[in-house]
Amino acid sequence: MAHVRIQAHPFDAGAEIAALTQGRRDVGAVATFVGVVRDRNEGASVGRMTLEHYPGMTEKALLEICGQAAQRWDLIDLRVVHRVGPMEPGEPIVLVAVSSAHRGDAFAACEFVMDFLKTRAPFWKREDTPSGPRWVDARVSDDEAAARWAPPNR
Amino acid sequence: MAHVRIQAHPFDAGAEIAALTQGRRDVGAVATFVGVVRDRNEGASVGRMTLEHYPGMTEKALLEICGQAAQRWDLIDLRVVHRVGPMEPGEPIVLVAVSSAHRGDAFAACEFVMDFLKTRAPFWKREDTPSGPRWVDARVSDDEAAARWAPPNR
Amino acid sequence: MATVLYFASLRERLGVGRETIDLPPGSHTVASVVAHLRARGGPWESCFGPGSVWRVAVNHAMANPEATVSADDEVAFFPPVTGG
Amino acid sequence: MATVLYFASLRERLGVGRETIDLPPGSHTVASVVAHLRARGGPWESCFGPGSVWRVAVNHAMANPEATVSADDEVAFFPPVTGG
Repeated sequence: MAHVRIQAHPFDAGAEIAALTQGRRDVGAVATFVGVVRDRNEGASVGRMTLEHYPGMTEKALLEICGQAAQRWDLIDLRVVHRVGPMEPGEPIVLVAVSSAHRGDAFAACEFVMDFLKTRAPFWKREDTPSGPRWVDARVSDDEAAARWAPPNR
Repeated sequence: MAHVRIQAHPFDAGAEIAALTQGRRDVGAVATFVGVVRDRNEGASVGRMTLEHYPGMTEKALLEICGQAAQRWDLIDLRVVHRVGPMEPGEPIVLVAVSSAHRGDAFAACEFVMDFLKTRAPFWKREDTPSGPRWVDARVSDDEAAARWAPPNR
Repeated sequence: MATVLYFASLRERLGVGRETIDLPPGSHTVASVVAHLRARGGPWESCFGPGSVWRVAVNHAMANPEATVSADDEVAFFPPVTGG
Repeated sequence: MATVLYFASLRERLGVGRETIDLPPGSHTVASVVAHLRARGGPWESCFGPGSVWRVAVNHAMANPEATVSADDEVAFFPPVTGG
């Protein structure tokens, strides 16, 4: 059911949302999240950033997260598009879009997928700062965001 | 801050999301909701539907809802685009897009605006069904969705 | 002369979307306007009589039956909203 | 011959992204592979020594130090993830 894509080039959020309703008459709600590169992180000024991933495992991890969301809520379809490589501040990094008959399911599943993507999908961020490039550390707040969804399932 | 628009023609969700990040470097998250016409509601098969609104008051109500969201969460910008007039199943009805530095604020505010829009903004839906047109009744579940956000403020 | 608007099913049942009504001298509330309308009988009685469900806005702000209504005010009656 | 991958800061600190290692005969776990790597000294000691923080996947599934590793398995070491 879910559609997962890793790509270097920017995505068109409107086209991804449209793909979820195209030719369908049962979708009532599409909740979408777009993550964007900020010029400031943990207090430091940030320029370009670069995302690394683990080809093969990353796609598998994203599909697993989507599968968990589909088991938990009443969904029609899910899409995850994640960019890798160099990106400038203001550019989109990730899109998660979820369609459902009802908005409550779409919102919850979209936020769930983002929270788990942040803590379970193999991506690593390197930022260019005035004092040179640095790898971004995992954030406790992201672990907490993922933890609130459930008793851990592993 | 917020941008609110009522229009008869369809909107481009991608363009609305892009408008929230255009020329900015401080946005980290955009949460978006798109409501879509379903061919089925409360068990009945539905064809075209028509939305009526109260020009002047509708815009004011939407701006007030956005203002409440902006007081409550740390937001950068909000957009609400709501269509009126006749619409077919599969067509988008409403878009709510919220930008913030962080995703938690964007998600919560987007869902809050939708829940309050459903119960506080003057729009009325008439559906064409096999047994003729009918005005859609307000739903208890929508009141419940709005009520969970707070002690009532009026 | 207050302007009174009706929307959606209320507009259809009453057969009117907008009218101006002359308020008799004295102070007025939404409740007294409703009593005035109900006295017209027919669909007005059923739309505004006991057990009827409606919402009201005065000058684009949601109001309740105790709200005051003055000449030049815009009073709107409508069913519970169903947007989005 | 297991394939071992390193990502992100771990790859940079070790100066290698992919290698194949010959596992001595017998049964192996992630922990025994880590002990083998650590014995190389230098950056290997600091990346996999006491207090080091890393995650591991075996054949694209998150694993823990007790997980078994066989020849033909793909073992990946990386820092905690920071996507999105």
